[in-house]
Amino acid sequence: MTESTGGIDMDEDSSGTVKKFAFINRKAPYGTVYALESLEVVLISAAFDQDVSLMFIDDGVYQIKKGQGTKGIGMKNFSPTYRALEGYDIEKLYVEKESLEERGLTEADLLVDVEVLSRADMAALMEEQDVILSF
Amino acid sequence: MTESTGGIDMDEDSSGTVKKFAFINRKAPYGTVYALESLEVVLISAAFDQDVSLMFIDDGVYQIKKGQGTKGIGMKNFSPTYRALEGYDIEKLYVEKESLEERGLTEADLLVDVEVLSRADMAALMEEQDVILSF
Amino acid sequence: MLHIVNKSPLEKNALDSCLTHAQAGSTILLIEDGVYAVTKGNKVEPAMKKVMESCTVCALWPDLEARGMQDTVIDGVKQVDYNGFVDLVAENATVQSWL
Amino acid sequence: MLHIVNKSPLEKNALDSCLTHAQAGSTILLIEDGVYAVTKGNKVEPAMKKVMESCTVCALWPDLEARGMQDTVIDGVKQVDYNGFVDLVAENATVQSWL
Amino acid sequence: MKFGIMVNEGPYNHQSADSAYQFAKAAIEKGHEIHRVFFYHDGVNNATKLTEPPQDDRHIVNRWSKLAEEHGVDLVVCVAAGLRRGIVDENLAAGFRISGLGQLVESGIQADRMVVFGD
Amino acid sequence: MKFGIMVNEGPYNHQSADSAYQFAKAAIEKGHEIHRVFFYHDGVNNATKLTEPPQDDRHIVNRWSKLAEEHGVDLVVCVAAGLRRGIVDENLAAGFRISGLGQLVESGIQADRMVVFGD
Repeated sequence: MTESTGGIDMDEDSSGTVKKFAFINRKAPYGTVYALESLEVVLISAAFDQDVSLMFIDDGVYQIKKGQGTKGIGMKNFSPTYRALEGYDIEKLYVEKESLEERGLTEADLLVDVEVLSRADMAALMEEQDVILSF
Repeated sequence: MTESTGGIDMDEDSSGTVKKFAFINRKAPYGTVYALESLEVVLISAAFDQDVSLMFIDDGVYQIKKGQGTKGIGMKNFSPTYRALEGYDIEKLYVEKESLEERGLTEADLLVDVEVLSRADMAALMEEQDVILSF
Repeated sequence: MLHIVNKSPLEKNALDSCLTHAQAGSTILLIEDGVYAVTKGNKVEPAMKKVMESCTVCALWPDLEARGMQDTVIDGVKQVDYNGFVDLVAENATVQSWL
Repeated sequence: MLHIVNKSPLEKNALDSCLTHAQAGSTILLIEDGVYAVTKGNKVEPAMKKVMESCTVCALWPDLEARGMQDTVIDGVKQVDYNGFVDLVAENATVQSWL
Repeated sequence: MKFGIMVNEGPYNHQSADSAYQFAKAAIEKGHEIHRVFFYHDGVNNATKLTEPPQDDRHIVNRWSKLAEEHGVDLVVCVAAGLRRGIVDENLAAGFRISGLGQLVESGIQADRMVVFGD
Repeated sequence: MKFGIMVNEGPYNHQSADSAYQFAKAAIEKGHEIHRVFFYHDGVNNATKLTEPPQDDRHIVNRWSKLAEEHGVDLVVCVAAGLRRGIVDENLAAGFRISGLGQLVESGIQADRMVVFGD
C-alpha cells in the first residue's frame, strides 16, 4: 500500500501550496537507473497538484526516443510510461533543440508530444522554477 | 586474517606464471572511491610476484598530486600510500604527459617518482600488457 | 587488443580517451550507453568514421535496440550480440575497459 | 539561482552544460571533483574566466584542499567552507545540481 | 530556514553522501532546520546497519544515525529503491525510516530549499 | 577458454551488472569456462539476499545465484569492499562467497582473459 501510493499523506502545511517543480533529465536510459527512477518520482508528483515540468536536455533526450526494445538486454522497457503522463495531467514536457541536434535527432524521433525549446529558452525556464530535482 | 592478506592462497596453476598486469587509473581521488580501492588491489598484487605497472591518465593523474589534505572533508588521506609502493617492489609508475598538461600540472607537482610518457608511448605500453584492470 | 567503451560519448570522456589510445588494428566494442557513438548524426560521427579507417568498430545490437537506435547505425559498424561479444574477447589477447 | 557542479570538467559534461545554461547574475558553486575547474592551467580555465564576467563563481575549499589544489585557484574565485555553502543555498531562491 | 536534502549515491563509493552530511551538519549548526533527508537511487545504501568500515575511516551510516538522534532529523529511505537494492526493515540502521516517494515531493513543497547530492 | 570477470557496480543502478551477467551466460553457452566473477566496489551489492525487485523486473541477485548453482560459477565478493557497504555473511545470497582481493589477482593470472564491467 505504502509502496503503490508512494506513502502520500500530506499534512496541512502542504495542502494548498503550489510550487513550480522541474524534473531535469540529463541521462540516457538503461545504462543507469536514473531515467527510470526519475519517472517514478514524476508519477508520484502528479498526486500533489503541483506545477510540474519535465525537461530533457543533453543525453536525457534519449529517454523519449521512439522504438525502444529491451528484450535483448533483459530489462524492462519503460518508455511507454512517458505516453501515459498526460493521463496524470503531466503535460509540460520540454526538450532542448541543441541537445537533439548534437545527437542527430529531430522532434519526429520522439515518442511523445513535447515542446522543443532553444537552449536559451530552456535556461530561462529553469530560472522560473521553485524546486529542481536533477537526474 | 583473510582481510589483511587479501585471502592469498595461490594454487599450483598460478605459481610460476608471471603476467604483465596494468592498473589503469583514470579517475580523480575522493570524488569517487575508485582511486582508493584501486590502490588496495595494487598492494595485494605485490604478493603475487607479477610484472605490475600503474598507469595514470586523464583525471587519474590527480591521484598523485602533492599536498592533499583531507581533514576538511572528513575522509582519509590515502595519498602517502603511493610513496610506500616502492617498498612493495612496485616501481613501474607511468604518467601521461598530455593528461598532466591539460590539467596545468607538471612532474614537479607529483608526490612520487614516476616516468612521464607521451600519449603515444602510453598507448604502446598498454598494448604490451596481459591483464588490464581499469579504475 | 579489444577496447570496450560503455559510456555515452557526449556525457563522459571515456570514448575520447579510448580513441586517442587505440592502436591501428585494434578492435573497439561499444556497449551500454557507449552505442550512441555509432549512431548517425551524433557529434562524434566524424571521429568514429576516422577511427574506422584503422580499427574495427563493433557495437552490441541488444544495446542499440534497447535505446531505439538500431535503424540509425553508421555504415561499416559490425553489430554483434552477446555471443559475438564473447568471440571478440576470445579472439583478442587483451581486453581493456574504458570506464 | 545557485548552480552546483560536482563533476570534473574534463571527465564529464556537467560543467559544460551548466555554463551554457547559467543566466547572467547566477552563482556557480563547485564542489567535490568539480573544484578542478577553477584550478590554474586546467583546459577549462578560459571558459571559467569568461563565465566569471557575468556570474559569481565559488568553490568549496575543503574539496580543493583534499585534492592538493588549494594553492592554484584562479583569481576571483570565492572560496567557501560548508557554512558558506549553506549561506549560498539560503541566499538563492532555487538550487540546481548538475549531476 | 527549512532545507530538504536528496541523497542519490551510496556511501563510500561517491563523495555525495559525505557532502550531503557535511552540508546538513553545517546547516544545523547555523540554526537552520533540516526538513528531511530523502535517500533515493543507490542513496538508500546509506541506511544499512551492516556496514563496518575500517577503523581509521569515517562511519557514514552511524554519522547519519547520530544526526537523527541528536537533532531529530527525518531520514527517509525510498521503499521502492530500497527493495531493488536490499535495504529493508531487517537491515535498516537506527534513525532511518522507510517510506514512499511522496515524502520527497512533500519535502520539496514544505522546505524552503531543496538540495540534491548525487552522481 | 577461461574467462575472469570483474563487476564494479551495484545491481539496478548501472547496467554493468546486467552486461556482466549476459556476457557470462553467453560464454558458458558457447562452451567457455567462467573462472571466477569477482565483485568489487559497489559491485558487492550484487550479493545481497534482501533484494526484492518489482515482479515484472529481472531479479539480478537470483540470476547470479542460479548461475552458480547450475554451472558452478565461483562468485566472490571482496571482503573489504563488502564491509564498507554492508555486504556480510548475514545478508549474503546463495552461491556467493566472501574472500580477499587476492582472488581477483589470482583470477587475472589463471584466466585466459579478464573482462572488467563497471562505471
